Amino acid sequence: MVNNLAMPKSWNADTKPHKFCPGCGHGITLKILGEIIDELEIQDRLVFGVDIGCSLLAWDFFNVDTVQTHHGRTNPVMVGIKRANPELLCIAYMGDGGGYAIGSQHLVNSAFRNEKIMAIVINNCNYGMTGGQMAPTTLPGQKTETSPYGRDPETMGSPTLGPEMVAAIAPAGAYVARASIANIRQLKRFLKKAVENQIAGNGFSFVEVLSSCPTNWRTNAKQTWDYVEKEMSKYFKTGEFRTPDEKKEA
Amino acid sequence: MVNNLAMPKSWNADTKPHKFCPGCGHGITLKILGEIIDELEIQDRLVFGVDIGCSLLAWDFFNVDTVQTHHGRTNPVMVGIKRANPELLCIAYMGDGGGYAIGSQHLVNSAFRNEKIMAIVINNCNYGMTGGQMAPTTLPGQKTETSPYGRDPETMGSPTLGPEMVAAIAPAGAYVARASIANIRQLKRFLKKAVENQIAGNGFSFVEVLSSCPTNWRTNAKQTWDYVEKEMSKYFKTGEFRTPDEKKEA
Amino acid sequence: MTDKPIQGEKRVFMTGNEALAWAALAAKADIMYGYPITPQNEVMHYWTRLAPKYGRKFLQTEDELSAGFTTIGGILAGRKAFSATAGPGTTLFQEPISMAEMMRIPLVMAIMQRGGPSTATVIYSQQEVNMVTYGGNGEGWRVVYSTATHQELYDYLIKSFNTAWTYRFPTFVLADGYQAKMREPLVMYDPEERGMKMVEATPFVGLPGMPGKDRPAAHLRNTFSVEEELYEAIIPIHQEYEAMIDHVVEWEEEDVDDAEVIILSHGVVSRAAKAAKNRLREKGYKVGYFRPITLRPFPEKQLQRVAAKCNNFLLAESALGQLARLVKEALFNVPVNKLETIYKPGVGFTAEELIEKIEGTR
Amino acid sequence: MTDKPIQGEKRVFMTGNEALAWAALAAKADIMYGYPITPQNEVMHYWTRLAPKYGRKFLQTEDELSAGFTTIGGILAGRKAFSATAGPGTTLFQEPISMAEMMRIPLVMAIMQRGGPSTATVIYSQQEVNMVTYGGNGEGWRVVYSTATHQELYDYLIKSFNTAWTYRFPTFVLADGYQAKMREPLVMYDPEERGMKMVEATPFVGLPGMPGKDRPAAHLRNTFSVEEELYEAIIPIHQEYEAMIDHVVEWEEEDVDDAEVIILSHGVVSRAAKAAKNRLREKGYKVGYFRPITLRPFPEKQLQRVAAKCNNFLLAESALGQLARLVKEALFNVPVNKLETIYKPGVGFTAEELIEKIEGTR
Amino acid sequence: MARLVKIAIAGEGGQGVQAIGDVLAEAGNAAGKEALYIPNFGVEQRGGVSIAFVQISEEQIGSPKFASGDIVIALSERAVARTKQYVTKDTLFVYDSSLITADTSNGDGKASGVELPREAKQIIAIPATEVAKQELIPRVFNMIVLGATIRAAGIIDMQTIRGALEHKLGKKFVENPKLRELNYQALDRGVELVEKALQEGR
Amino acid sequence: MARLVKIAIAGEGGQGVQAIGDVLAEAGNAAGKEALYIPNFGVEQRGGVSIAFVQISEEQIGSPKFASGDIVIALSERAVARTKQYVTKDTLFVYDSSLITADTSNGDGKASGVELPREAKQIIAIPATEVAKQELIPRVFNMIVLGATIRAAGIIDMQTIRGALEHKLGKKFVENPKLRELNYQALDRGVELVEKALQEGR
Amino acid sequence: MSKNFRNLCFEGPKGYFNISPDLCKSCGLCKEKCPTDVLDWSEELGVYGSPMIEPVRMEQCTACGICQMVCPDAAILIEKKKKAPKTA
Amino acid sequence: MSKNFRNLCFEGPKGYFNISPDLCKSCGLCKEKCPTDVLDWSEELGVYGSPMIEPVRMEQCTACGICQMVCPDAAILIEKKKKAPKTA
Ligand SMILES: Cc1ncc(C[n+]2csc(CCOP(=O)(O)OP(=O)(O)O)c2C)c(N)n1
Ligand SMILES: Cc1ncc(C[n+]2csc(CCOP(=O)(O)OP(=O)(O)O)c2C)c(N)n1
Ligand code: SF4
Ligand code: SF4
Ligand code: SF4
Ligand code: SF4
Ligand code: SF4
Ligand code: SF4
Ligand SMILES: [Mg+2]
Ligand SMILES: [Mg+2]
Repeated sequence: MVNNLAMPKSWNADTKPHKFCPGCGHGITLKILGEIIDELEIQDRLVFGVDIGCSLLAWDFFNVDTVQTHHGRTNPVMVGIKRANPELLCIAYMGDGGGYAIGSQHLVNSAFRNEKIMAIVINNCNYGMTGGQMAPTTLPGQKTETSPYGRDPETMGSPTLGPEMVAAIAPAGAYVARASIANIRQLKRFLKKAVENQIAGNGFSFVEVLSSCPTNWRTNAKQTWDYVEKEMSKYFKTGEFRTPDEKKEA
Repeated sequence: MVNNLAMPKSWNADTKPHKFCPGCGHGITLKILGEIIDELEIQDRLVFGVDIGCSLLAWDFFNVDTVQTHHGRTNPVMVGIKRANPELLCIAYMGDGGGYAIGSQHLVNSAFRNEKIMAIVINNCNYGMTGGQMAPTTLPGQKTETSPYGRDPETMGSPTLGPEMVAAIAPAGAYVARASIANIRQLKRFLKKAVENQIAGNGFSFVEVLSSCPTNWRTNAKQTWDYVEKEMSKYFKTGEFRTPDEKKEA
Repeated sequence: MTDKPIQGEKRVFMTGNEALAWAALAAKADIMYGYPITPQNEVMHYWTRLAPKYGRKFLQTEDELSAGFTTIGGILAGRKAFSATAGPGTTLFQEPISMAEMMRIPLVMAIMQRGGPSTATVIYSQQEVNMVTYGGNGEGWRVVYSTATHQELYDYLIKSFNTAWTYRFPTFVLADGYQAKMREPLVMYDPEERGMKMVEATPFVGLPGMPGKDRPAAHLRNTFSVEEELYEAIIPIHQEYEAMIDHVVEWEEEDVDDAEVIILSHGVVSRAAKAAKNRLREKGYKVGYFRPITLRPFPEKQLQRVAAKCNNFLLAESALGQLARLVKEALFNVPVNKLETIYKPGVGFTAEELIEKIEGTR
Repeated sequence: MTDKPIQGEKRVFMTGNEALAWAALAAKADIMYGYPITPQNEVMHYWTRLAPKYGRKFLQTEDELSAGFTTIGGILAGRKAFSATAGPGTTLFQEPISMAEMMRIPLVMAIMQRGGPSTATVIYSQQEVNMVTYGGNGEGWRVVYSTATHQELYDYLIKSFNTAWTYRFPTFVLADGYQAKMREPLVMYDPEERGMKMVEATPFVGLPGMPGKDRPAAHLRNTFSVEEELYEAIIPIHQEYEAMIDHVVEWEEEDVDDAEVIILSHGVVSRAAKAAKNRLREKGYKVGYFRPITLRPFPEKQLQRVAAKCNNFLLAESALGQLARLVKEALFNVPVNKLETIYKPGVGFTAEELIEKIEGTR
Repeated sequence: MARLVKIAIAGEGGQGVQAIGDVLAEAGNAAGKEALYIPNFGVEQRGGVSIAFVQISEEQIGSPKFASGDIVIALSERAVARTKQYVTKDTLFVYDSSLITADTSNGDGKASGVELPREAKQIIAIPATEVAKQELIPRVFNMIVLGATIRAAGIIDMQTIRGALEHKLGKKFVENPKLRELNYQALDRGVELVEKALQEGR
Repeated sequence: MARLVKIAIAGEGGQGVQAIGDVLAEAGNAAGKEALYIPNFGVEQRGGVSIAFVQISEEQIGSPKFASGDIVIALSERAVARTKQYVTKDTLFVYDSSLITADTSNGDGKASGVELPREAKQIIAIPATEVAKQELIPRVFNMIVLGATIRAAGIIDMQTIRGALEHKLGKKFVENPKLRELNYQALDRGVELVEKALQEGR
Repeated sequence: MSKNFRNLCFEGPKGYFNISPDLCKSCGLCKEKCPTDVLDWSEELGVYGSPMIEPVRMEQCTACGICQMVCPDAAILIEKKKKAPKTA
Repeated sequence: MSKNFRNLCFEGPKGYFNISPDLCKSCGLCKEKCPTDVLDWSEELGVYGSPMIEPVRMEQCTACGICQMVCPDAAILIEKKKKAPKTA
């Protein structure tokens, strides 16, 4: 008997089970994204860009043209493609390290330039792929491999608020939101609106997703959900920060 | 007869007349900064960092320990110094290209980390040193060497709003302001408060200065003042965006 | 709009940067991505003025990392995209270039060297040879044309697009601030009017059809999980690079057959070298001239053949031995009587000083 | 707090990354600045755990550019600052390194190579030799120690601080993912207990006194206006580099006097090479062993001396000729009978395959 | 012992393969020998087969990884496939017969389980999981494997291994002395299982 | 003409030095010769002395910059100092005597003005600024210098220079035909000034 | 989609619970989210060799689909039974 | 400060206007900003060889100091005359 009906059509079944860890929020997000690709029927004009970080594990995830780039450079690669061929839809998919640390100049400047691409940042409060170091998004007090005694905001900084930053600087036409794997319907709504914003050509589309990293958090399923739902959402508010028509949903 | 009484004591008279063009706002800003150094008596514990861009011409401007760094890297060099020896006061002095384009990841992350340094960005709406290319701050419609038909925000992006961005993301204790050479008393007040904020160790201190570049603007004195006072200030609002005590001055 | 930018042959007198912008137009480049840096700025200045007239595009990025990766993006989309940079910009460009090497992306760039190391000076040098030939965390899978004249800037930038799109290795025109900023004459032409076929650009992504159904999806990557997987991936690249060498290697030699000493140089220095050789020949000295045009791949066999005839060399470069390293490698295990060197990092050469040097030692 | 981290001699069994963190402590490093990258991550993991116990500091930066420039800042402030990176991180680090070269900043770094080019793999390679010895827009004013064992990781990281602060050139411990991740024994010690004097760090900025009055202000720069000014600035640096060479160059040679073939290798590969040599000697083959420890400056004279005794070589490296380029340059104009090479980019060597190779050809 | 013993132990993420390698090498080191341990290392945090490479020797060890193992141990079916490359005619191949169904079809095409590396000098099946579950507790499974490995390699005496275990798990043992007992028993059972298999094999 | 003539023209930012170099080289090119022009180039946008290096030759020109000029022209006191390095015993040195006060102290220590490069083959003083102001209009000053240079170099005929000028300033000339006249007059005056000086020098 | 995955189907009053042992990585996210506590660990092993998930109290399953929604590996498929038409 | 700069001093009713030809780069910023239109170009050349600034209508100078404040090159120094003490 066969069971892959739960898989979005745009998934590349040949590479499943995928390479993400058990319980990883990347998997959830990419399932939702797959559904959106199917629903909007954009599989044949989409270019999916993945960063270095666990997002790279999605280099053959979809039956969608996919480019795996350098750490932090997925944004400019997608910008380059979009500029050269505006017919294509471009999604830059990356981690919080790639988006907010090493690639932050690209994020900020893509926003100021209102690049007609979409960027997704997976916020898992750490550097997943390299084994759990502090990320720009690591919560105050959170222990990671490079903040073994807990992140002290005084010396190590405060968590990056990506959507807040992008919303503060992007010109009209931009779409900016934060969603969470803890609210999948909202997650899907926001991601879909972002893709549609690109299709409409309004401006830069940006969604941060609160995600899980049970491997580096060393959490079981219950703790994982608790962390996303309680700890993370205390600091990171979900909702829409900018919409092209400026009617926002909290 | 001798006349250098108009020079701040902290200026290095041996290197005067300085290397900036006639009518350059860098000169005005550095005069004010010199006065502040004198008044606060910090000449002997200040490290002044200059970027690539016309700011580099100040590498021997003051009788202050000065480090000229790479384009966009003055922020991290100053952060490195401050972290290693918090007794020192560090000012990172750069252009809008260095601050908002190639060095924007450093600016954003210094802000999130609330680095206890001060950064000054000279906004002259163009890349001065390289001969007048478009900068992140170039005004809509402005002609530069790389926007010869005028900056089109649709394809070339909208001017970077640096203080607005930094204010949106910096933690408590930060000082963020925009001043202008067109209002020298305010410019001095803001720069001084920023230096004092560092002395107090409250957090990141950031001041953007609306400045002039008659050479690349190809303006005479009247046009220069007009550009700063009318064109630039239309887009870039001066005032305090963040203060450690949150009482702001417009 | 979109008439051919150049019709007929046209003798012009312009700066090297301007010549490069025209060459890119003539080579049918679609889009330039770049970040300003002296001494290449005017490539961008001319391109931004010319491009819209011929339906071409431009994007000024936030830094050279972005310039490199957006250029790669443009190429992936199937456009002839290019960039230009210099000095510390070239240093930053090593990151995207390394990705282009691994993923066989036909990146084309003009590199106008300036003094080094670090920010150094904004005008002239030959100190980016190490970096442009073998920079990054790799094996130097690049093609590097070192040009001496404005005519060559024009010719080789056009050729670079063909080399890159034929062999899919990043390809560079390596020149310098003197060539960028000086004016001299050259003849501009449309390459196809001269019967030169311009290789078509083809997209890496966004081909027609439903991926996974009508065609396989493009799954492009530069990362591998284990050592052996990487080994399997890169050995063929290396082999294809090696197989390409004979097809792209270029050099120039004059009066080597009876030479008693051969002047070795590249780029703009070879102008002084050639002039010196000519004048010394007039005076009766048996002087020869050898100049690698491709610094990578290096004309190794060609230099060895020359060394078999004459193995006294005078090597002149505006760097501290960067060409010399390539020469020594090429001449490995070839007996050389003398390899004298004049290194003038960041500073130019005149024919006079080379003449003096050779007259002085004879 | 701040007892000596290591007292007495201590045999330990640990990963190379852990050994590096301890070595930095033992060398009195004050502060580490860094950005995570495999396979060097655990240097940071151990350092962040240990540092606070001994009053040392750490800053995780936003990228490698920042890591490099903050490290430089720390050094300017007069602290022994260091960093560690790998692969594409090393590529980005070329920018700050080039500034350190120009400004004579004693930057110390551990580079744990991974596969290349581009992101490639996260574990092992010798493909960063080109870049670490001669990267950036300059002349390779660096000291590069290529280590083979955990003991050497420890010894040479300590030594690097002394080399850097004595000669003021950026200094590197070049190792790889195998060394980073594997566990093996080594002996840790406090260098001063062994009578090794640790060079004091001195500040470049913030010295006592009023600048311009009690002392000149430090006016540090890396940019010059005209070509001649740059030339005047860098020639002395080059001369001081050259003058340093004999003092820092290091190599290892065994059984070369009567050798019929000498195995050339560096870093972790030299473990296989040495084992192969030993076993072949036992079997009666006259095999020798030569290994550069400093890849830059390269033990040129030393290798030439060896080549005068035996000029049959087998060169093995986990790259496509990066060591070979250094060897060929060093052996320029030295007659060599045979230089056989085995290139395995990104993949390790075993003694067995070297033995097989040599037995096969004899 | 031979002057160099090369051991590869492979299994799924949660099986404690790296802990076995680590203790083994630590014990080798404690015994005054040269020891070297390296995990395999890919780009994913989890998912692939985990392999521990251990070498113990009388003299300095060359390369950290090797082309052929003296002892290769596979603890899952995927691990059998993944470690095949390290098995030669001089290799002792050990597998957990409670987890791995060996192909008994003798190559007649109808493979019913995993194909074992026939070229091995000897193949030893030990029901480590089964024994752990039934006689001890499931999680000391990897200590049975460690015991088996020691016996197969014949390089380190039990005393040293116990010392190394004490070093790694000392704290836990103090908290729960029963655990020490269980671990020691598991080690011994591992030794026995191999001995038995070797005898049968003769 | 000699087969290669090397000319350096130096002055302050606003003096139009680069325009002189540019037209000169353009004319050389138009005359079918090899011509090469390069400005000096430092890090500042303004401030330093501006130098134009021009070479005109019968054959391909070697290096864009040169160590010694055949003709060196200085238009400000700072320019005299800055161009000294290009003056040898074969150099014709020209300066604007209305802007530059030459040291007439004969090296007796009491320099009253700028020291001229005595080693030059010949030194020619022309009062270009003065002539421009009094006879023409101040801003054609650089055309006088251009005329002087052509005469001194003896490489290009007036017709070609006029063509090059037409090429550069054609549009402006159409708008204001008087300007063309003034420019041509300035060119001629430059030629005359040098001729006069050369005669006096003899 | 060329690759096939084994499927185990469990029937409940409201619908069918399908799960593939070739996809389930035993993360437990579904188990935690099931509002009616249907799920628990199975004897059967998932793709990483650890116990996969199983609907041990299928009678409580409302076929709400939450488990399917949160599964990062698309290992679960819930098929709702069609409501019997009221008129029948 | 070891370097000296020449100074030209102009007296007005309210104060002294000092300017150094060694510093003035003729940018004109001061001239534009003078509220009482005191300043104009001089015959004297500034440091870049172009006409420097001069207080041609010194009688109108209020010694307000704005020109000094805006000069990027610190070429101007305004010295206010002390007001005669009222009691005098
Ligand atoms: C230039 C460069 N620096 C560092 C790395 C190492 N690196 C790989 S992934 C990663 C962080 C990944 O974290 P994040 O972006 O948050 O993604 P996640 O794995 O958490 O999804 C880092 C630092 C690299 N590959 N390249
Ligand atoms: C890595 C690098 N890229 C580019 C440059 C070239 N460059 C020098 S200055 C400059 C821009 C300066 O503009 P800005 O920062 O606005 O300073 P300004 O000169 O306008 O004061 C650029 C792009 C460089 N030196 N290094
Ligand atoms: S390490 Fe974390 S983010 Fe990466 S795949 Fe595993 S769970 Fe997901
Ligand atoms: S170019 Fe512009 S910014 Fe630079 S010194 Fe001149 S006027 Fe100032
Ligand atoms: S469908 Fe709903 S009720 Fe049924 S198992 Fe899934 S989550 Fe539980
Ligand atoms: S969420 Fe999916 S992968 Fe995780 S346990 Fe449930 S079925 Fe298995
Ligand atoms: S002091 Fe005031 S009034 Fe006097 S010249 Fe200056 S600006 Fe004008
Ligand atoms: S502002 Fe200063 S430099 Fe400018 S004209 Fe006035 S005095 Fe001269
Ligand atoms: Mg992350
Ligand atoms: Mg600027």
